Amino acid sequence: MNVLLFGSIAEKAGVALLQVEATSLSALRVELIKRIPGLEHMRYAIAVDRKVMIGERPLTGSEEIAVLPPFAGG
Amino acid sequence: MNVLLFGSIAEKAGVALLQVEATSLSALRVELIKRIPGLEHMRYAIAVDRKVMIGERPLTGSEEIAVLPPFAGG
Amino acid sequence: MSDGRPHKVKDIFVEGAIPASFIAENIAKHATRTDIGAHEIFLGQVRADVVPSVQDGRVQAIEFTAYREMALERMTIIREEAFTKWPAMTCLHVHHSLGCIKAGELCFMVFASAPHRIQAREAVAWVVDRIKAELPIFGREILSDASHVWKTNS
Amino acid sequence: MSDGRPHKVKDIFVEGAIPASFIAENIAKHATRTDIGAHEIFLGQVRADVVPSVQDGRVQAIEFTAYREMALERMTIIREEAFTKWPAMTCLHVHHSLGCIKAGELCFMVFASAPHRIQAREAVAWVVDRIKAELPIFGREILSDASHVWKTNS
Repeated sequence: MNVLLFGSIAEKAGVALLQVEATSLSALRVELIKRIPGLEHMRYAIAVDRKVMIGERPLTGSEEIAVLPPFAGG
Repeated sequence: MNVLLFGSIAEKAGVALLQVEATSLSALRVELIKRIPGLEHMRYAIAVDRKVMIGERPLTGSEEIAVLPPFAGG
Repeated sequence: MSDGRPHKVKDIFVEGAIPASFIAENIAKHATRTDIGAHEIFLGQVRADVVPSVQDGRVQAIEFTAYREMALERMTIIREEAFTKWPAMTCLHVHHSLGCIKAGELCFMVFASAPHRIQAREAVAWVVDRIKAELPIFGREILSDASHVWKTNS
Repeated sequence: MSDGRPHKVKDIFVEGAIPASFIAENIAKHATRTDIGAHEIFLGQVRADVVPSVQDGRVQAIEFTAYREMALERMTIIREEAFTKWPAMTCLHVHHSLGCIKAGELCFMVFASAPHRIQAREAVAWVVDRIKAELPIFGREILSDASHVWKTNS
């Protein structure tokens, strides 16, 4: 699945888009920490289909996934 | 002393300035009711030297007196 | 921006409606003050209210008058109190129209700037409420049939 | 003004700083709405903050980026909730800059109009706070030495 990266997280990863295989949110988290250096020390949220998700849920692969650093609007 | 009139009170009195003799605020009130038709039925405040005064106080005649209808600024 | 500080009596009154361009100029002047993070602006606009006591009565305009000297004295006190309550506030600008202001036109502006939004937001709300309650400004509402009623802040 | 009503997804993003003249045009458009009595406007301006973690570090500009689709979806929800909470509100306009905005320039506007001031005031405060907390907008603060830090709303 496509994973969109933003702000400081895109900077750390060096890219704004990752291709990741994961069938659940927790599996995705594990995969992201492997792929993005230093992510485990950063504050971030994961959005699934444009909604911030907390906890566990299955993923089919058709979702729009995004990794979001702290917001700075306004 | 000079008494400044404003808004609806100046309209009722037909003038914006009255000459009144009064040695206290209560005497001034009595005089104003004689001189301004319908004042007894209106809401108003009296300012002495640009401050709204409640109750009684003596007047020397050198004060700046104003009769103020309800405020409508903003 | 130094004229936004307290301690001198500033004339808040302008003859006629406040043009939108005047507000834009006021905003633009603050670009040099890079310690500002937030502007809060309140604008009063004349409403074409229906006046139920008059048949077909609708406000066309308000003619504002004021007891200028007392209004400016009260405004100076309110301004000083505002800077005491919100010491981080960078500046505070107040303007009120005198004369005949038509429905849809602007008659009142309170504009506060501060490093952070809470100070500017609270100061504007407080200053607007104080001005409406305490400044001797009077409004004659001119109705469609050329009669008039006197506006009263509730 | 009909575009100020809820229910469609509006693009709040503008490329570059928000010019003061744009705000003036926005204000002037409301002159035909004579049911409006109050406008409340919040403006965010880029602050030249000192960044203590960087020697002589001072913010020169913020480069804003956003997860546009999610931001516009969230904004549509916030807008609809605002009109539910303040049904008398006449219109609500929101703009946020993307790209590089220099210190002293405007990057954010929330503009509410209503018959009475309380509705406009409360709606602007609430909408500003919701946007800061919920819209996926990111800010890269460019410092005097060309290094950068990432801005975080606290």
